[in-house]
Amino acid sequence: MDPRLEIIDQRLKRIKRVIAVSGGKGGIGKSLVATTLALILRRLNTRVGLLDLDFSGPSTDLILGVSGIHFLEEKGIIPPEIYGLRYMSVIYFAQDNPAPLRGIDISNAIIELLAITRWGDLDFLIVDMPPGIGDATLDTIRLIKKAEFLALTTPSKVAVETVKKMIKMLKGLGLPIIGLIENMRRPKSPSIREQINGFAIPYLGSIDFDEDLESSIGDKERLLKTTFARKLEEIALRTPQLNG
Amino acid sequence: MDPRLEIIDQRLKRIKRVIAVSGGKGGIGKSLVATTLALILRRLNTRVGLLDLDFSGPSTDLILGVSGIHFLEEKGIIPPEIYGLRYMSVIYFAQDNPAPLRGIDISNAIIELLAITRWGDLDFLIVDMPPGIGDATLDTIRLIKKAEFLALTTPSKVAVETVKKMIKMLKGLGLPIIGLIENMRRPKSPSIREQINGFAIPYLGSIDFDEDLESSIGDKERLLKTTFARKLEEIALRTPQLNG
Amino acid sequence: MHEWALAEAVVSTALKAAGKEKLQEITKIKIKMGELQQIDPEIFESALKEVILPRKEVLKNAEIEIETEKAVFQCRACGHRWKFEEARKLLSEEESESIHFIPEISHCYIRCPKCKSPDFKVVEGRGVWIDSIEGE
Amino acid sequence: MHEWALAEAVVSTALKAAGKEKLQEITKIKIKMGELQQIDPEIFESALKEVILPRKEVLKNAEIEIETEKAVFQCRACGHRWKFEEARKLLSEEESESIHFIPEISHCYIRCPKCKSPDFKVVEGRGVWIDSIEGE
Ligand SMILES: Nc1ncnc2c1ncn2[C@@H]1O[C@H](COP(=O)(O)OP(=O)(O)O)[C@@H](O)[C@H]1O
Ligand SMILES: Nc1ncnc2c1ncn2[C@@H]1O[C@H](COP(=O)(O)OP(=O)(O)O)[C@@H](O)[C@H]1O
Ligand SMILES: [Mg+2]
Ligand SMILES: [Mg+2]
Ligand SMILES: [Mg+2]
Ligand SMILES: [Mg+2]
Ligand code: NI
Ligand code: NI
Ligand SMILES: [Zn+2]
Ligand SMILES: [Zn+2]
Repeated sequence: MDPRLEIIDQRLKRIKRVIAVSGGKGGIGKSLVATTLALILRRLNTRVGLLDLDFSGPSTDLILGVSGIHFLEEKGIIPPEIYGLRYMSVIYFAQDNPAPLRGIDISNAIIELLAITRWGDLDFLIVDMPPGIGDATLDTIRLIKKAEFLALTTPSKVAVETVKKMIKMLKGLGLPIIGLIENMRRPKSPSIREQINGFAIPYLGSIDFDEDLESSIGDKERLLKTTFARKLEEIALRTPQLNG
Repeated sequence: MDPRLEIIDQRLKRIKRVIAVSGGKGGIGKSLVATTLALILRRLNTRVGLLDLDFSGPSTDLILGVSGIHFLEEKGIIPPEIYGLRYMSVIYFAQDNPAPLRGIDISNAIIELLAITRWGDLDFLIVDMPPGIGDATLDTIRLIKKAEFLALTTPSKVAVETVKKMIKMLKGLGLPIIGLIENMRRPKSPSIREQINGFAIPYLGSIDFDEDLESSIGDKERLLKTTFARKLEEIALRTPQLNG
Repeated sequence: MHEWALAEAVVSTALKAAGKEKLQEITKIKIKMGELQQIDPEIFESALKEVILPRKEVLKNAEIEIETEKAVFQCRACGHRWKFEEARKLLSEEESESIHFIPEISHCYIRCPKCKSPDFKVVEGRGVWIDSIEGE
Repeated sequence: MHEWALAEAVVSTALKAAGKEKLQEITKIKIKMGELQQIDPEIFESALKEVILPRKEVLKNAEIEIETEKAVFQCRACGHRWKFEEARKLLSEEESESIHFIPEISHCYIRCPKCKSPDFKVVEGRGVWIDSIEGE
């Protein structure tokens, strides 16, 4: 018997909502949305955790601009507070080394992390998902039973087709999808609203391509002042599942 | 004994070069570079194959603008010719359904595909890699012994840090890296040349962000006329490993 | 007839193993075939014979035994086990055919009958493999 | 002391299993510990006792047996097998510590001694698991 599987529910018991920022495709802004959303919710005075599940390409630490931090060991792992977020990432263990983990290893590592991390009381745990619908997604579904999915796409055909597949899979399982955010819209972008018709999931809004976002990476204060962050906050504020 | 592992070398024997378009990060243009590079090499009158290894988010079919194609079964699978490219993708089997495969399944599916596909004589096999350095990357290394890696990044911090890790892993194994291409450069982008100093891999050149690229997806002729394609061709022409 | 490609793989592997073991002659090859791959043993055997023909020496008198193993799935989400036999009834011909080529494609078309999850293991009956080789 | 978190997991699992089997009392728990996790059995046992204390009923007389299993790696690239014992000598304290928390992190710090590949399996000696529970 694997005792880790048994304890995970208990570890997550005192978290009210778990929001998995997903989309299937890479490079659509999942990490930026997850990190910024966590900071926004924190500013709204909720208790927020941020879990980076992208072991191959962890990015939330770069976006927050943190390095060299360490967690506390106290009857498990206590995520350190970074700008008020209880923050957990594989970087504590992998540092800046490549993590060439196969799916089976990613699955095991996620189980281990969920079994030993003590989040405490949280209103939100924001999960930054890796691309794909492989081990990390299937384990999020299997192990984090209260996970709700925030679907992300860009207007690009390749992104839209990929998020459609992900939504189809989640719908087939009857899992809760908060809705879809369209990121990196440009003036000439075709409307994706129609393309996702028939999927019967809420279209939460769009965020324009923001020329200043990239240079704000690593600087929390600047990040929160970008048009990107302001637009995301608007969306969060009008989406019941996304505000305290 | 798994007979598939034994036959793969033989299936790839008549291919001169295998180029794995990689980068670790998603959304940096791997699929666009892989597809366009394949078309460019074909136009230069070389015999080219294109293999899409991104099972979760196959994109090369969308970029080429093909659908409903089928392969020939003749002592194995014969990849159909699409615009002169011998083309293989999971879409022949998965259609437009989500493919929620764990790493172990992806690994098995890749082995199966390599064991039964008969490429014939090729000058180049271009492989469109999925994001990450998991099963698909590790199996490309393990099974396609002559694979050479074309590393891709954008100027973004999150992409650069990820490609660095991938390069570190490939270097540690002594594998051939053709060089690095910087994609989606914008006027304000910081120079990444310095950031990859010390990695001792050739900087092959940069491709600007191209406003017209997105609308050319799905139209091979328009795609080849984009600034993106012209810049990629320049890079290919001055890189010995990338021209016939 | 992608069976031919698999047959070629089996023969190559057998010959290599014979070389390693310094066998002059292979007298018997025992092959297991997972049901999931949906290969007709007769078609497979004739493909094997066709592949062997031009490389007769070591294999000329080899007896070929092919055994099919029933395919069984187990759901990772709820633990339920079920047979491909059952699942197959719900598949279109095209879907079956895709699984015939790449057994993992089952994750695109088959769901756990109890909880609808695509997250299952093929616990038995996947692929084609060499169970044993006898020779002298 | 993340050992406490694992001990808590073991006890929860044992209690759940006892419930399922309708055991009034657990007399023995046999735990296996993979060497890769580098847990001191004494520390782990005292963590277990601390966890058990407030939930005495079912577990009050349970004998706890902890056995460590040596960790062995096998390279997927070249097939070579080697022991964590050997690999450990090359690790810094921080690297060992990271593997202590998440055994898969070994792929960041350990390479096949023969071919340098990070693509290996932990064939034995990973994790903490309950081997058996006895009771009545
Ligand atoms: N709205 C936006 N405007 C401009 N750039 C963006 C926007 N959203 C994301 N990006 C950029 O896109 C890239 C990918 O973002 P990231 O969050 O890492 O995506 P993912 O996590 O989905 O791979 C980053 O370089 C990021 O700066
Ligand atoms: N040079 C470029 N200029 C503009 N857009 C680009 C460029 N390269 C890629 N893109 C866009 O970036 C997105 C991701 O490209 P894609 O090839 O799918 O990346 P990957 O395969 O790495 O995930 C697509 O929407 C594509 O149109
Ligand atoms: Mg990300
Ligand atoms: Mg791609
Ligand atoms: Mg499976
Ligand atoms: Mg492993
Ligand atoms: Ni066939
Ligand atoms: Ni510890
Ligand atoms: Zn099930
Ligand atoms: Zn090795």
